[in-house]
Amino acid sequence: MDILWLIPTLPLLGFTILVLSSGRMPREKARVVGIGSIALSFMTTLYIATQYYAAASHGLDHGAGFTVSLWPWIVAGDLNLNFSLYLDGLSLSMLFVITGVGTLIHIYASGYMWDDPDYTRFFTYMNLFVAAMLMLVLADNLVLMFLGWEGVGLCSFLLIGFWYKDPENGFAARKAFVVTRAGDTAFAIGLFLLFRELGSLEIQEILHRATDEWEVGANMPTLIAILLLGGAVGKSAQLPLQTWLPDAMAGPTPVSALIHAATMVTAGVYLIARTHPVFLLSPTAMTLVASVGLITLLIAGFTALNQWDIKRVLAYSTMSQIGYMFLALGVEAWDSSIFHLMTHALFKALLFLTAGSIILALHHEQDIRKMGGLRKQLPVPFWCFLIGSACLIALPPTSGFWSKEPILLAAWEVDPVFWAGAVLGAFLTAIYTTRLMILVFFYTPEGGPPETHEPKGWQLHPPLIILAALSLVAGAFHLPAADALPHAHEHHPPLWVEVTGILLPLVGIFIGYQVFLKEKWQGLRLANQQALRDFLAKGWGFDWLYDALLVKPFLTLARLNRNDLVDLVPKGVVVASTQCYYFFSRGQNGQLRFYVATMAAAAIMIISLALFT
Amino acid sequence: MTDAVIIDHAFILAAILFCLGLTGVLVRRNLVFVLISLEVMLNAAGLAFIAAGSAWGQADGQIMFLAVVTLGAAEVAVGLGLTLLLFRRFNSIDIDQLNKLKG
Amino acid sequence: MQLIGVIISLLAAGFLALALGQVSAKAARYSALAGLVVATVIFFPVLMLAITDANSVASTNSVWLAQASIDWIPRFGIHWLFAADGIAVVLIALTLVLGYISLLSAWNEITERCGLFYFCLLFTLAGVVGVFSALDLFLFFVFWEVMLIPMFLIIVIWGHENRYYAALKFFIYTQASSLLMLLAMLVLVHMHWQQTGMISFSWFDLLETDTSGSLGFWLMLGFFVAFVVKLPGVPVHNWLPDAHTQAPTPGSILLAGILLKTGAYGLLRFIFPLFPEAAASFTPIAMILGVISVLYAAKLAFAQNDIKRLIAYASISHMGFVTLGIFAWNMVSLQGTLVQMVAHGLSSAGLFAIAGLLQQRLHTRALDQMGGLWPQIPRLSALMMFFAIAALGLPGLGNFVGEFMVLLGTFQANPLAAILAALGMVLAPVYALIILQKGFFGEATADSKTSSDDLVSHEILMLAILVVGLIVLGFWPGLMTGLSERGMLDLMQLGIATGAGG
Amino acid sequence: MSAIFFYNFIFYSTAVIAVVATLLMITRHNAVHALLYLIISSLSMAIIFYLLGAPFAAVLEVIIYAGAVMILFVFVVMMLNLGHRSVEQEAAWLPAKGWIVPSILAAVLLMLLVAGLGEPENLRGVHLVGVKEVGIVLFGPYLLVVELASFLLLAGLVGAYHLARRSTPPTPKYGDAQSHFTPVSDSEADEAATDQRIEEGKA
Repeated sequence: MDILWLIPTLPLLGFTILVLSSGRMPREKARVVGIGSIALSFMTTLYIATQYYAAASHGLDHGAGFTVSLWPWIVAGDLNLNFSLYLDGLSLSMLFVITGVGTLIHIYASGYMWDDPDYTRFFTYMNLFVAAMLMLVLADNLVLMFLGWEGVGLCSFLLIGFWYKDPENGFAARKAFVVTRAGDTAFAIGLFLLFRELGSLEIQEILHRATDEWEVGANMPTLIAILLLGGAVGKSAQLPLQTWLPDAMAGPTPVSALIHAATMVTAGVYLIARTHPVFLLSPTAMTLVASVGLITLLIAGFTALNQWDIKRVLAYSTMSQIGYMFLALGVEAWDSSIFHLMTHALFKALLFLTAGSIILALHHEQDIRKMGGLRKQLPVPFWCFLIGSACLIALPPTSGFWSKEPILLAAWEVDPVFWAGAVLGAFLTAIYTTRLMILVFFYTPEGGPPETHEPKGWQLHPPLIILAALSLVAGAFHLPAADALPHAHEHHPPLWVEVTGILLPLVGIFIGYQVFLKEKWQGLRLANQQALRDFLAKGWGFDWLYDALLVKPFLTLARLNRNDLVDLVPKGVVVASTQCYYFFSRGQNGQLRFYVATMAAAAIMIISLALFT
Repeated sequence: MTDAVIIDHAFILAAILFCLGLTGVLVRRNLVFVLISLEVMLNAAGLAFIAAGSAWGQADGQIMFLAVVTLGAAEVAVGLGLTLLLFRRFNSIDIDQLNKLKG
Repeated sequence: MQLIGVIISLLAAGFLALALGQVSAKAARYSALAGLVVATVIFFPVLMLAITDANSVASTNSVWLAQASIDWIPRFGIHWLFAADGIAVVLIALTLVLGYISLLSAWNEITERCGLFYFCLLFTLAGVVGVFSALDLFLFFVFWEVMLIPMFLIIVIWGHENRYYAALKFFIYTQASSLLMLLAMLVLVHMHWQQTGMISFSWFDLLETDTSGSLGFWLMLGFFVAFVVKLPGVPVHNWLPDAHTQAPTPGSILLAGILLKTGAYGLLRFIFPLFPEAAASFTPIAMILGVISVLYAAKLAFAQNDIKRLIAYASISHMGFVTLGIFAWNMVSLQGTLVQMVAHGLSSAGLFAIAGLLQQRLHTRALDQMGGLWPQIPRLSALMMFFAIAALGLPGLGNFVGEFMVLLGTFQANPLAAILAALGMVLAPVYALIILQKGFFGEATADSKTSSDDLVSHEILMLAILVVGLIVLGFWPGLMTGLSERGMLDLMQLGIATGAGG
Repeated sequence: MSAIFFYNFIFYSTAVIAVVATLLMITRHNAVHALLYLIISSLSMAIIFYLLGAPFAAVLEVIIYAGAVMILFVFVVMMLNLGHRSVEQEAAWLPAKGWIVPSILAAVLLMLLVAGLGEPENLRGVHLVGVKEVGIVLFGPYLLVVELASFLLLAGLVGAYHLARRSTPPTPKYGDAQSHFTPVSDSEADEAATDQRIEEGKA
């Protein structure tokens, strides 16, 4: 178990090799290093998993974790943090997701990015990203998790702004970094509060002390839970801080697949799952988490309906699926939310990668209005996309069904409103997924399907196929996370609840089929309400709101005060002294009589002073 | 009118003459007139000394008057010398010519 | 005795460089390097002593390493009192490292009058080492002035377009405030003499004076102003942007790297220990000042077009954290302040070095004339990105550790100030990434295609030292905080003698 | 009773004469008229001195002021022939409104001085202080004053002699070759040149 530290260091090693070579390394070597480090890390994860199960099988109680302490990190006064990694069921399952899906995406990316001039730089950032994500997941204390947390934010900035020639990407990258950084600050303040209240930042210690020092519903755990939620919301692009995710699609597609679908955006879910005892202590925070999830779920659903860029549709669908995970956390369905996280990572990565190969085939065309009828030209992407959408809609046999159903049932258990919202969300998902499927593959525009060139390179298709297979089979996996998290109590809602849960997506598919392929019921397409469509398309106007509320005032304030008002003080002193000089020099006008007059006046003043005081 | 009032009035007279002299100095641009007014001011000062001396019955007043007179004499001598120089230099004795020292 | 040795070797090298300057620039350069090497060799045993001291759990010998005291003016109780505890050792080490860095950056940037330049450089270094190790208030003041004049000369002679204005402003600000300090010092000594009947300028004796009254408050204020001007706190900060934009690169490395630290060191060493009650009552105001300088300077940094001016405002924002940390006065925030000082020293030295290299290549400092430099000079741009990211406080690098510990400590003393300062963490990326976006990404502007050959070997060496320093500070801060642990603990006890800070 | 009345009458009439004479002296355009009024004023002062019991001072006043100083003035006025020629010039130099400010100043000073005087009661009456007393005191404690007076007069003498001596060559005016007899007069151009040079220096 003590080679646990090897998992984050391998990608870090890959990163350092690529950085030090700095451009002198040819593509083939860079590819080998890039993929090799992640693959090796995946192998070590498997080896660790075997050891974990071996230990778990003979008697060790499942939830207990292993800590590997490396060196004392920050030691000052009563703050005592050391660089130590912690492994338990939850982090092991996250390891599977990150390294597994990560390897597949890296293989795909090595083909996808082949003709890009900055090939080595791409893999440098990807390796750094995976290292930071692994550090986040394996961190034993919250500050080390914060290190991974910010490292991941930095890499998302670097990778979104990868094609730096176009300033738009640069703006999107900076927006992502600043918005997530706002969330991180909330997280940091939560840390400070935790340290002041509980005197330590080690995760296990905090969870023990929290449970026995605070009683349920006290306002301190609620405050800390809300602050931690603030951090999670920033990173997982949930309600208040979700505006950066759609713009993050400016990065290359493998990046969107790895970061903005499988790993980084789930960091928030991991944080809440990891610190669940604190959340359990405050019911208000739990309802808040659930409602944030629910509202984001619906907003993203509606917006996805009106998007024309294939990657933005997938981005909003990611946002809504993570909304499901937050909802699951909120209704204490801990293990099903992590399970949904895993399955979502698989099928969303699949969807993004297939979208990538479609874009590659159409010479970087991302607008679905210009696509259509690609069923024949791109068979493999077509079938993979089909499977991915099936999982997304949560049709019964696929893994999507096995992970989303328990969430709906748990939601019903806690509050029917949550359930109703979730089911509506599922219905919306069905509609926009079928819309996407039809517009891209089935519906043939007048001019016939656009010509495509089949992208060469063996790396593209195998990962798709593996992912497709996995997302079909994943429903049966039993994640080790289930042991680390408290077991959700059995759900036994009335039958009609389960049936609607399954039927509504089918109805959604049917409606999608009618509207988009058969072009009937056009009224439904909100064709005429252009204003409403624009409002929905722009993510319910949050972008505009934040712009007007924060960005514009800051810019005007900065422009107004470009050279520092305080600087005027010394300049003012200089001006004042020159003015005095001119005023008094007029007094010396050389006229004798003027001088005598001033003498007389002075005499008068002195005498009157002497007399009257 | 008692003697004391006389002394007081003498002082008032000295003050009046002094102020008249001062006005003369302030107004005139011709150096000679300035000197003349100066003489009057000195005279007024001398009067004040004499009046005080006689009020206290001591000779100090008159000695101070003597000093004032010598001062006046010396001052006039030098003043008139300067007037000549001024005249030779600027061909007029307007003291406003002398403003080379202005700021 | 080693401390006096270090200072004397630096001064001697300075005069040697001045003499050899007439002969040849190269000779002056190498003599300066020799001086620095000798100084480091002399300082090395003290560093070793501190390291062994830190590792041994309960070391017996006193906190003060290398203490030396020679009578200077016995009548007033002034003597050459040099002593360095953990804190001073760390800061002197930083000074020597940055001495090397500024020497390397001056290798081919300074061409005319090299002798005088190296003379000024080494004098400033000697002055700073003197400030960090002097424990006699009078001697401290002397070194405070010795450090100022050569720096003024460096800006005036080798500066850029309106260097006179900048140098004069720098000089007037620092000089005026240090006179205030002198006054406060003398009154303090007088107070001490009245209370104990013994005249002495030594820090150890002055610790005993009871400075609880309102006079104590004013004396503390006198010291505080001098140090806040040097460590630019907001109301008196506007000499720094001008001084930095006009100073030559080695000058701004020295200025940002170590001269700002003397202000912070002064706050640490003189404010709380000598005036515990006054400092405690002054804490809320100082906290507000700290928060304002963090946020206000960050906002200003964003608006700047001149790259050096932007980095200067960034330094003010980082130094705002130092003020917060010191006035929170508990072990976490104090160690955090020291880490922040060292990390800021390294990262701003890096940023200024690169700004200087850019100016050599593009002959401009205006950000809007740069653009798309990444393809032409990838290595320089990569290093600039590293330092910009260090400046915005990415965990894993020195700045984050410093800022986090300061905020953690300040949260215990004054939660509101900590939360507001935490907003500084949001503003930091705004100004740090602007440099990358305007300067290095985006479309390549016409003139940025001119002579922009990538880094030369000795430039890479210079920046590599800083990169390694920041990474080591980020992952193993223990190496450095261990050194200053005992010194800081001892200092903190003095500060809380009668109920100061948190 | 008549002696006191007579005494007061003379005192006040000479006081009025003195004030009027001085007033007229200031306002005259012609220098000689002003001088004559000055002589009248100093003579009336002499009378007042006498009335105040200071006969020695009265005589001195007449001899030195009325005598020597006025003669000097007349001599200078004649030398510069300031009489009629400069009357219209005086008129030009003395605008009516020029009087306002100085007279206000003088009036205010006058009021202050008068207000400054104490109540007359505590002053004792007029005492006669004869020449003998003055002589004793002069050469008693005030011996030093006499010496100083002589220094002063010597200085005045030398000063006057040096300043007014004709044969000193006129101070060279920026190197122009003026013959030393004709009075040096600054032409406007020359004046402008020097000012201009000063301006350059200052800028």
